[in-house]
Amino acid sequence: MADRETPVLELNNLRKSFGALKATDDVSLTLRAGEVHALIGPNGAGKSTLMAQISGRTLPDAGRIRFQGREITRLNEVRRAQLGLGRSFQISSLIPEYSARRNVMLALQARQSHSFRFFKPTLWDRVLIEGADDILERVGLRGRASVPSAELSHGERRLLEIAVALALEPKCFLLDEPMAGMGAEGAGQLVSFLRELKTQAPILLVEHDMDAVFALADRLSVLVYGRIIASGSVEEIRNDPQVREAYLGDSA
Amino acid sequence: MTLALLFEQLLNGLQLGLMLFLMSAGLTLVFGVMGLINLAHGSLFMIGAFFCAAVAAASGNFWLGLVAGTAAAAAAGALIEVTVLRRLYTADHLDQVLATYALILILSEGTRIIFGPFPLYLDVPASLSGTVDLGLTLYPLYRLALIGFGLAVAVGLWFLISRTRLGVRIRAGENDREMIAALGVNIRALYTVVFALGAALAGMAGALVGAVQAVQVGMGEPVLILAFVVIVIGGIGSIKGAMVGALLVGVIDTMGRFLLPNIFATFMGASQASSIGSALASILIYLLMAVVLVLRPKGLFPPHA
Amino acid sequence: MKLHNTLLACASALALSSGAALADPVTVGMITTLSGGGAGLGVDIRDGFMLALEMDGSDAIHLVVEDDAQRPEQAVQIADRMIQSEGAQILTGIVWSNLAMAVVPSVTAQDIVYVSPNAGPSPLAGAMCNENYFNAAWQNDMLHEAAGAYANTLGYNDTFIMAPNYPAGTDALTGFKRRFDGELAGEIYTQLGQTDYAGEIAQIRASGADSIFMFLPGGMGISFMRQYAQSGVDLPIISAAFSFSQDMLPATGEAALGVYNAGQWSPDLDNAANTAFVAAFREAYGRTPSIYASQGFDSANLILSAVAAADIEDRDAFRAALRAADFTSVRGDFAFANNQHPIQDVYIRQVVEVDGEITNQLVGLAIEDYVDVYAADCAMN
Amino acid sequence: MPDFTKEHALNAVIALGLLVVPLWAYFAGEIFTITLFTRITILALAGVGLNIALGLGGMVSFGHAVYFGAGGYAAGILAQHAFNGAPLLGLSGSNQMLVIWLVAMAVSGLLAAVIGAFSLRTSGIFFIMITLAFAQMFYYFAISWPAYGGEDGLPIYVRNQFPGLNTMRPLELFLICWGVLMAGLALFATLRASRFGAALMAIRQNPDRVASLGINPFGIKLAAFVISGMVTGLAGALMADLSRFASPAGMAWTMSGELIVIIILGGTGRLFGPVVGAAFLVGFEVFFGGLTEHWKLWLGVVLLAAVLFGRGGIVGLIAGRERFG
Repeated sequence: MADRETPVLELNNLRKSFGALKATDDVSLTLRAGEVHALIGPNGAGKSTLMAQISGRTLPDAGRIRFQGREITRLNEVRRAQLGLGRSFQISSLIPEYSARRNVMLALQARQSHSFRFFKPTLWDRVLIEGADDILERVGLRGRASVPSAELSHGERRLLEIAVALALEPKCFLLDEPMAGMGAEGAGQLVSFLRELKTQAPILLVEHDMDAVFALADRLSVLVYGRIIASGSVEEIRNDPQVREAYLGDSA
Repeated sequence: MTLALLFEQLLNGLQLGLMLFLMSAGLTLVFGVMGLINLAHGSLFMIGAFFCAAVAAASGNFWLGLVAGTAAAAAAGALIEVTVLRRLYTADHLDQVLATYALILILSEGTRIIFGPFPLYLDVPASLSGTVDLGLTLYPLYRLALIGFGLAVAVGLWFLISRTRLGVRIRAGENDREMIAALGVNIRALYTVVFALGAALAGMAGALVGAVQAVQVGMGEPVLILAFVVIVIGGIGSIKGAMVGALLVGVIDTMGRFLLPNIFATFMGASQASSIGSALASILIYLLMAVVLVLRPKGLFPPHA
Repeated sequence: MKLHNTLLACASALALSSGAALADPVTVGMITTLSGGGAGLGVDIRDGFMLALEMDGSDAIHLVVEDDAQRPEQAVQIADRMIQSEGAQILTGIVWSNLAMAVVPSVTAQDIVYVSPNAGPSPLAGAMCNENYFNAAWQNDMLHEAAGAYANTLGYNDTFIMAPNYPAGTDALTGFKRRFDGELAGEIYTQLGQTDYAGEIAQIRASGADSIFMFLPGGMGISFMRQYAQSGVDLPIISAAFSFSQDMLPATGEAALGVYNAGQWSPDLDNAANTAFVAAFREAYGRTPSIYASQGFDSANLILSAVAAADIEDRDAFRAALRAADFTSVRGDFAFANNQHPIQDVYIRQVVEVDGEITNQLVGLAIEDYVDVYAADCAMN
Repeated sequence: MPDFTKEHALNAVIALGLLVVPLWAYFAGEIFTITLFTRITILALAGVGLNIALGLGGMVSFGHAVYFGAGGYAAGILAQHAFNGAPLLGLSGSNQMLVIWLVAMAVSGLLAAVIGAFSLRTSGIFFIMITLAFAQMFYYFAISWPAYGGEDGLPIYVRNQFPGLNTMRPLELFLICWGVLMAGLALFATLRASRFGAALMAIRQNPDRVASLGINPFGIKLAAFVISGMVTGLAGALMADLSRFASPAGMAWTMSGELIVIIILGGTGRLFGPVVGAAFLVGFEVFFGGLTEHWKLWLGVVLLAAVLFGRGGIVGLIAGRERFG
């Protein structure tokens, strides 16, 4: 585990505009080892844009991103993923025709960075198969391993997203609304699972489900119109008048 | 090499470019609005030429033929849109390629059955035959008319799209399909009209070009491929891009064919230079396309998504 | 198909036992172009060939005709099918040199006889000449050489020459230059299948030439002539018969009037066989025969003469019968050189309008008893 | 390990049928049937090549004819230099099929690498048009460059040789082509089952997802595109030997269209899809071509029906949808 003092992920003064719209406006943020840092904010606050910049899908106009002390601002998505940024998607984004098991196997193969193997059949590859089944067991999808992901229920797909993120054994998880579309029971299970997950690597969590956020987060940042208006512990944020006015007031 | 020759070649390039624009405009419009890649666009060009030649021969009037060719292509376009293509707007590009490839086979063989295996020839209308003195050089009046005609259609198209109700809907369709359906525009009818408009432009180009060339089955495909190059260069979905791309392709192709052999002749034998020069000239526009793609992968004027 | 083959097998067994006297037909496969821009040539070759069979009246030849659509790979396939499935022993009909180059060498290597009614690519006349290959038309260079020779006669001194950029085009310009003594005002190669000649016409206009030699076969020639007529350039044109044959003249129209073109045959060529041929062709098909029709007609008569004289199964005898060329050609004197290509006279024709029909008329003799230059490279004698 | 499915049974029947019919034809004296089946195997191999790019990787290349044509020219040019003894880039030509195959694959692979490097920067409709345009560029170059026949194409006077066999005999040539097709199919099956194939097929379905896993879609796609071009190029070399002719028409856009048709009719991404598609296309041409000269019209109608109503091609129709384990 990395030194507790250096943040695993560090954003400095990130800016991104689309025309006149400032989607990301001078955002700085850190994610430390062993914590869950939740990013909240109303719809259209720029959370997805920010996540895209962290994962490398889009590049910021200005500012810097460091990952494990290394400058990654200009690296593309593939390189960042290879360094250990594990991302799940807001909208389930799996390989639709692949079974749950193959989705996880693909992630395992990606982690081992051995995709240029032309001859050995994966379906006989015990390392991949058993590894995938172990992970599916952990998220509770073992029984659904051979079902194509397109045929899984919405909640199961969210779990599979987590399983894929797990398989990458990332140095940090970027989870984009993992609770979306889960029933109350499923959400509860997921919360306890994520609590266990953060011992493996820190989590940057974007989430609308406030119960889950307050249950999981060690720290919170509130994003409104592309700016972080407050950052701190759950208690601090609950009591921050600016947040109450700008955000919690809205949602109440 | 004289100024007169350069000037005449420039006019030739311009004329080729404007005819390519008529082809490309429909192709790019159909892609921009419906997201459809239509390989059978060249067949509509051919249909326009055949109907023009047949009607002009029967009536002795070229202009009647031109109207008939344009109308026949528009009708054929509307027909294939309603019967086949409408089902393919949401399909992937592969299905579109295959279906429109099948349409080429059907339309080409159908034309062969109706008009026979021999080429038809269409005379330049008497009022436009002969040459005009442009000072620097003599130039065929008909080709000059083609330039004027192409420019007029381009202006008309610009007016249609930027200044009329139909144009507003077309532009809306390019940006957001659900939106205009929600606004109560009959989107099916709109698509048929747009497709028929593109087909009419292709048919008109076929009829106009038919009077200087042979009208035969298969005449559409070389033009189709040039039109692809044009819209890839210009940016798929952009009318402005189609115009710029068409003029670039027309002028560069014409100039390349004439200048390259001359350039090569300065350092090698005349027949060798001519032979190698024209071999290279034939790939010049594809090289242009590759260069544009390296610099601007979405073409020169990508329409905003 | 099976039954058909068995019948053929029986027939040939019979032929072996009883000799050629028993009139079982020899299967002749005709691969020619019946669709696309070059269809006119193939149709005329076929019609001329069939007319000869009809006039002969015997059942000595069973003709199978297929369209190659001017595609070499298609022609190769048809040749395979005709030999392997139809049992053809003689092939003929190919219009285009590139198709001939694709088909002929492998066909002759299988000991099948090939009689060319049109194409005469130089390798087949020279180093690659073959005892099974007979050319009843001309070697490719011949008409262009004749045009070059006659351009001297006409006093042309500064000629602009052009042809499509493909081997037959290169050969055409080489052939013309071989006999032409004047200067060249320009030499350009166009794209094969090109339909727009505005650029070339502009260069001709600027070149200050006194005349034009061009070789643009099929639809290319029609397109060029029609555009040329509209261009305001008015230089005399000399060419080979290919762009001014009877099948193309109606489409080219008045634009072609006055053009000189070289050919080994003309509808008004004065000999009895030709007069009969032209009359019979007009009667049968309602149009004036083209040079291609005359070549198809001659090819058929050449084959008929050999089939009558020898058994096809005895290849040596059959080849000797073909080599004798014991038939009356509509072009007048006809004999084979050592490379089994014709020795013949080449005339100059001019496009004229007679009784409302645009046609060719003889104006002179360009070369007498022509033998192509490649014959020297042919090992046969 | 995957179970023995209906598709496996179908594949076995096709592979054997493809072998048995020409053997029967040989003893029945139906030589032309052998030639037809040789054509089928070669077109199928070309289709197997395209199937790697299009079926597995979802890359709709509308310019695969360029590799087919290039393979043919490799065979034609090497054979010509072997025939006339003129050196080629300082080396001698060759009339050995094994040498020619290697060269054909190298040349078409190199072409695919260059074209792919440009074209794979784009996707969707751009990719389709750009591959088409690049193929046209090489096509026009081939027809206007007179050194190797230009528009006339390049005849191969004597079929190239294969150790121990007489390639001039139709059956022996067929057996060579059948063997190469089986090898091509084995390559396809192996690739599809490999880690590489897993990544490639995933990229077809969701390239963004694959990138977020840390796999570079461009690299995988380019590699697949090159392998695809090589297999199609090999088929081109065989076709040149079958017709004893290397043709620029092999590079024409209609050939690219035909290859796509073969794959879609047979079943996109299915192992034996191209074989079934090629057999259908050749059979259709022979049968309907004998009935009417307008058979292409009917081919168009069948194709249209296949797109509008028949998903999954003939293999899909018989063996059902494909499942990925």
